[in-house]
Amino acid sequence: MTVEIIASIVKSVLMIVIGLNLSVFLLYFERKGSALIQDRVGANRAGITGLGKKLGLPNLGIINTLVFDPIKMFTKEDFVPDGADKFLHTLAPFLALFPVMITFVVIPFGDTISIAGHQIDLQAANLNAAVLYLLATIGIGVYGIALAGWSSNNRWSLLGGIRATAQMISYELAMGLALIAVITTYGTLDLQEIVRGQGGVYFGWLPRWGLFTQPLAFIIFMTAGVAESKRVPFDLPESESELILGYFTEYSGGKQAVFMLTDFAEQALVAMLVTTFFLGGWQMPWLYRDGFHLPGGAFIAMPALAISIAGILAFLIKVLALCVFLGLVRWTLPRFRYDQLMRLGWKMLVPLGLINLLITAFLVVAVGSAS
Amino acid sequence: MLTAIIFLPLLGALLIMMQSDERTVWNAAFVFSLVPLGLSFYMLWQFRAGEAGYQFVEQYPWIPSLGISYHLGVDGISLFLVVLTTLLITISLFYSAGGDIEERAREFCFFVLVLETGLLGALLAVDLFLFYVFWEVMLIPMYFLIGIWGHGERIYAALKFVVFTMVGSLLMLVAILCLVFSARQHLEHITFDLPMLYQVPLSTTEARWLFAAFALAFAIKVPMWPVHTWLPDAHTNAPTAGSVILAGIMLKMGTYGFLRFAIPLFPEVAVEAIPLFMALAVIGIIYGALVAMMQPDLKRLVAYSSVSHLGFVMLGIFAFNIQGIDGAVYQMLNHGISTGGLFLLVGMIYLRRHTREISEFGGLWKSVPIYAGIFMVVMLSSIGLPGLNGFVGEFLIMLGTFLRLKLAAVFAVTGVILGALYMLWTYERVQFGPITKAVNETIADLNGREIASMVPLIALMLLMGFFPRPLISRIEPSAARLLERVNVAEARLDERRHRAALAATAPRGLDSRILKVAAAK
Amino acid sequence: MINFSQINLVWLPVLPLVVIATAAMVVLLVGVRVDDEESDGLGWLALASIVIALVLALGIFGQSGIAFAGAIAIDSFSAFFELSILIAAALTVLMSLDYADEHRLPGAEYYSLLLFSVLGMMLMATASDLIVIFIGLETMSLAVYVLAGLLRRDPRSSEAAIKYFLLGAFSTGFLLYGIALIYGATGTIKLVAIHAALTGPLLSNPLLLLGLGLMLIGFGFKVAAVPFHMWTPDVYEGAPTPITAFMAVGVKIAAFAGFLRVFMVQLGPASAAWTDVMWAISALTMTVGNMLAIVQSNIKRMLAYSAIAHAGYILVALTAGGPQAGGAILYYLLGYAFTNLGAFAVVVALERRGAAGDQIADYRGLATRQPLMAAAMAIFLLSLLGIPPLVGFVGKFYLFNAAVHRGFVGLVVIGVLNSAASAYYYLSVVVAMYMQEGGFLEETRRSRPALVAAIAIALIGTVLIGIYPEPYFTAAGNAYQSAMSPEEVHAATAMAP
Amino acid sequence: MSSIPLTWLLGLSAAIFAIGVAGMIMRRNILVMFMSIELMLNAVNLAFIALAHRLGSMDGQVIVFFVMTVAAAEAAVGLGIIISIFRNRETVQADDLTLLRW
Amino acid sequence: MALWLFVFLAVISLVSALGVIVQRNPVHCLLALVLTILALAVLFIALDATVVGFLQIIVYAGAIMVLFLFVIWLLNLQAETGPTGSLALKFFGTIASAALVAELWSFLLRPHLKVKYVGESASYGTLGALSQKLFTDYLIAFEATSILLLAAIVGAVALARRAPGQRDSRQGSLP
Repeated sequence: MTVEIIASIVKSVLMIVIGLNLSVFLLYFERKGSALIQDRVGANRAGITGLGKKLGLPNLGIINTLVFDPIKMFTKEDFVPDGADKFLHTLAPFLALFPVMITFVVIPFGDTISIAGHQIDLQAANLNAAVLYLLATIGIGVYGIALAGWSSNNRWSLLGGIRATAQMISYELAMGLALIAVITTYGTLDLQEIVRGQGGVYFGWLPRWGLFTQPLAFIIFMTAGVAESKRVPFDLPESESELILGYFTEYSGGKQAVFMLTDFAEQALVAMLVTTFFLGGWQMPWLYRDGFHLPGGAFIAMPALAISIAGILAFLIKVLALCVFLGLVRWTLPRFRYDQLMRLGWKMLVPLGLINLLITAFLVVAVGSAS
Repeated sequence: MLTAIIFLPLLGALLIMMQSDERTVWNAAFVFSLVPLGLSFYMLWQFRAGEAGYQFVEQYPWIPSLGISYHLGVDGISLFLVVLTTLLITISLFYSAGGDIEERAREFCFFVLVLETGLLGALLAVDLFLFYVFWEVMLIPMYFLIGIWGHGERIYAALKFVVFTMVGSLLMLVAILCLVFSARQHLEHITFDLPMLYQVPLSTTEARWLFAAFALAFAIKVPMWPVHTWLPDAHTNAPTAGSVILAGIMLKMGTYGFLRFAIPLFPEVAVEAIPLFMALAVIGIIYGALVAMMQPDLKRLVAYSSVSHLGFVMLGIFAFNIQGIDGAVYQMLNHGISTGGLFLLVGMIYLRRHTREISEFGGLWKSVPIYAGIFMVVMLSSIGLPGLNGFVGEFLIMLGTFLRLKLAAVFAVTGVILGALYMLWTYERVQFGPITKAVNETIADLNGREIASMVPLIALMLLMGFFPRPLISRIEPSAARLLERVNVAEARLDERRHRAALAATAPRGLDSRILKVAAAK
Repeated sequence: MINFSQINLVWLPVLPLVVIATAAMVVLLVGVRVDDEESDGLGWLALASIVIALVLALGIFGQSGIAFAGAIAIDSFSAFFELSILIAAALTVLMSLDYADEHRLPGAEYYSLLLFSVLGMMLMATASDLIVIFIGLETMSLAVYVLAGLLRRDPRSSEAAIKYFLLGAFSTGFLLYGIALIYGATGTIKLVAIHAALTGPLLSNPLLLLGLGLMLIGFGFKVAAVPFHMWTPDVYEGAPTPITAFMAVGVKIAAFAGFLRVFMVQLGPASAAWTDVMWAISALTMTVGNMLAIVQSNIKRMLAYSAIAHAGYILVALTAGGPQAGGAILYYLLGYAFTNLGAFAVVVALERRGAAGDQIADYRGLATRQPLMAAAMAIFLLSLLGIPPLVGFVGKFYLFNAAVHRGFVGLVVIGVLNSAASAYYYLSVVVAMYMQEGGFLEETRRSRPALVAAIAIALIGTVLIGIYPEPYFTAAGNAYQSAMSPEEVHAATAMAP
Repeated sequence: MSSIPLTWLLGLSAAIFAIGVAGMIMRRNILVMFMSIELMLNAVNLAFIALAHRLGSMDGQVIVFFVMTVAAAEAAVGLGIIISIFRNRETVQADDLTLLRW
Repeated sequence: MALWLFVFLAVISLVSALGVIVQRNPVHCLLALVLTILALAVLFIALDATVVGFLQIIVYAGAIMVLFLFVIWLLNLQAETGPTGSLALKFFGTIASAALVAELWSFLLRPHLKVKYVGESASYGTLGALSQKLFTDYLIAFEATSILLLAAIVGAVALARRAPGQRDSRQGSLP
């Protein structure tokens, strides 16, 4: 009993740390990656007092982004505009961050391992209704942003808040539809089960990832996920040219930092979810419980612990790759117009999701579920 | 045949609604009222005099699930009322065509004919439900007649009339339902048929309540004092034809209801209630007469005289002997004819002068002699001059009342005297003396149509005054049969009273002592 | 996996529902391409579907059984109510055809919502499980809330909608809480199972009693029983007139269908618990409805209070209970549909855009200007007043008869006195039409055959069903019996004549 | 779970229900009135869940599912009506809605 | 469920429910309502109604309440400055609800409150069990609900759509 409690605390902390670290990575990528894409230097301080340069390190700007920026943010004046709803204004950023953070705990980052006779699931909280939990937390996530926009007593903020809320609600629907198709396919709400269901191969070589089982759902989910995290091309709530900074225009200092953290955490979350649902989670292609079964019949045996670690690594790699991919998307696509965004959501993704669901349901009845 | 009598006017009414020419409308209406008149005379002729039961019976199932049937029949009590109805309606239509009703003639004829259907149906129905239907049906056309073609406060009067009558009749409906419910328990099947319901034994309390409800409905219609207040308003403001029908026929519905329903259904209670009803009737007679005397308005006067006259009828009914009931039925007819005539006459003069104030007239004898002559005859009939119809009825009633309750008869005689008094006084003020108002000199005398409307009435007054026998002989068997029921009930009641008296005189203490002993054991 | 054989799919009985649902969607789809001003075609489409459903509903008569795992009752009771509802709907559509054009109502939404609410009503009539009744009620109510507010330029309309909505939703809360507690007490929401469970100690279970009380409040709101009637006049006055008619008739019929099936049929064994309360509600409803109707000057408000009073008359029979009362209520509702819709159709006919013409004073002199219209109105009002041989009288007669036979004479006396009092306000309209001059002159307008047809049908129904009530009454009685379980039918027939 | 008596749960539900009723009666802002109605519905849901748990039947939960759906539909319609009335009258105070005698 | 959890949730839900009806600012009312809903959702989950509990959050908190929020914004509702409702009404409301709650409690808290136990299957409260019920016993209700939703959508659109030619009283409040 105690072991399990300790294990789950450890797992939760681990998961949140992973999430935060990913956010930090994303922050860095936001700076440096964008510079790379836009063919500029970007953050260019290698270290304090040029120490890094002296040592011959490249100008990666790590110190700027990871040390100075946070220091700057958290030491700035915490400003609450006149006429704002002080309580909500303060509450809003945390209301935004909290749901995202607690979502991390249901994501499985590895298969079950046994340590000292205890079966430990590499998933902080093994909920049998995890998908619902997910949708619930995403749904709650709206409030932080909405209230931030409203409580700032600023027209642009409110507009940003309204935009964000409408957008999130709209795309939640598409996301939910995609997820329903997925859970219909795997016949479970348990994320660990869904990941397990993605083990094995089609045609002897193609991993049975959700990407291949549910391609349409993947596209929808991916799109909706980006929209949910309010990133370009769906960043209308905070589009600088129109709304200054949207719902967090009136935030400064630590609270703004929290909002930014939320943004990146959301992105990380999307990456993790896509990984879990469509990229096989911790599944490595052709890796089974006893080792690799490569297409063509080759077999490489591996110890159980190595397989577990390989799983965790596979998960992290996939997530990172997705994060990079999302960053690429963010820096290469232009922004939508608001009506285009709505049209895409309601007239493309939702019907598509429904069609997908219909096909899935039909196939499940005809063929049987995937797991 | 009864069906034809009832529904021909309705058919006529519907046909009339499709006509637009005013002349055609009047003619058609007259014809459609004439046909039932003829049929009712045929019925009168075919009626077997000595029999007490229903004749010309028609019975078809209507709502069998509740034991309701379309059951018609006519007996001695309703026979002449039917004839009276058809006659008065014909006369009213005939008279109204002569200029009394100038606008919306089509609707007028429609409502009069519908009213006729309602009246005849109520008289001929033997099924309680059917009776109730017709009873309510006659309400609405009357309402329209007063409301549309009336004068003065016609809307108020019409509404008062409807609400008063409806309260009574709806309570009667409840009573009917209760009665039927008891019948269902007793007869083990549900029925609204009157002869069947006669057989239902009721507990005393039950019967008292039900009788009260029936009696209230009919008393309002009669109208008995003190629920008469709608009547002067309705009469005064109604058009002439409306008043004629209202006074001539509709009021009879109340007394008819007593004879047909309230009394035979609950004879014991009726007998118990004799003092009450006699008292009310006497009060009505005297009150009506006194108030009539005070009226400055001719029509209101006639209206209050109706209260008084109907009091006589009620007196006769509650005498519960053959003379009384014969007299009551006879007096119903008389009142229909004479009061109908009076209203017609008042209407005629109103048409000429547009006023009914007695003080506006005086010395009409000189300018309109025919009018005055006819007025005299009708008035004398109303007073009850020997040789005219009124006398026969009043005499029989007095006789009956005297046999039942001498005190009531004494007071009622006062009423007769008062009646003669105010009528003659009125006549004097209106017809005799010098002409005080110049307009009265130039008014025209009755025209042919008006005389023609009065002739049948006068003829009837004389006929009924001199030859009451043929009528009485047809009324009597049915009245006798009614009395049988009442007598049986009376006997039963006496016996019970006797026993109760015995029990009361027995030593009270004994019972309690016995009880105590029993308890001690 | 799901075993479909458990569901007991029987399609024929729900076919009318399916037809209406399909029609609603078709109207919606077609309506997208039609201008608001030319919505006649949609109306005819709706009417056609209603007629088809009507014919199909006739086929349910005489059947008996339960489908969809006890959620749907297939019996004459459902059929009779469906019939009444569909008749009401058909007449409503007929009187809407011109009205919708003239008031530029959005045709597609109007007719599809009308059909949706009809669907909800029919669902209430056929439901045999509390949750389906609830969903039917909500489908009906939501659609009607919107319909009430559909005159978007008229502030009165949206005001009516919001008042109706708030109080309707409020009452839904009570109804649901009642359902919850009854569920707790009996462990089921299937009416038949509840009926079977109502024995012995359960009858005094506080959960059950409280649940009954709360459900009574919920239904009381829907049938506009006093003291839950406050919304009625406002809503009736503000809503588009055909919708007012539909509310006064359709909603009431459906609500009574649910009320009846739940309280009289299935909770009959617990009747001791609610009879007294119902007695009081019924007496109050009649009295307050009639008294307040007297002081109204707006004809729609007057008819609203009259509708409250009529609910009171029906509650008299509901209080009494028993098979006779059941049949009487069914018959009464059928007749009421014709009469009241007819009256409202006349109101529609005389109303001008901008709501002029809905004052009683506007009816002055109508008899000379439009004699037929006035005559029709007079007949409808007289029927509402309860003058024989019109259906209003016969219906009241049946109701009171049933109540007297169960010994509720006091209540019936209150009823008839109220009935007499109602003469005052019904006749005041007649007075205006026939005995007064003036009023406002209608602008000349194109002839409106559909509206006239609606009035004519209502007139025929009012007169015909009144003069020869036997077949309808028998059918109503049988329909009510069919909703009871066999042993109860047996008991009832043993008691009946 | 058996540690919590059913009556406590029902009591809680009743209390929330009553708060909803009170809000409906006392508040004059249509939107807040509507929220009070939502409170009532939530109380009902709680009652259903508690009873279903005690009864060990799933029916109560299914009903809650339906209630939520209906609440959603009701919200859509209700808010639509509120918008439409605001458009006409620029108010959401029930006391201001006096065109029809309340 | 542990006692402390129940007490905790009960207190939260009651306090926030009271918040709904005493707050002056509609947004604060709304947040209080959301809090109530969340507390109840947790309570549901603790009562083995996992799916329904989550649905409560997703549907109620995540969708319906956001819709409310939207409308509050759309109408630009500010905190009520004047008195919220008349004193008499408040008095009456308090009395009425106190009476209601007292009555409900007196009924519900009776010791002999009997509820029979039907029997809990292993899958109690899961999505599978719920769906099983939904598509067998409650099929017709389920279908009817879909129509109800359609009707609600049509209705909401019909109302919120501007009438032809009707102009909004305030211009351009939305992006």
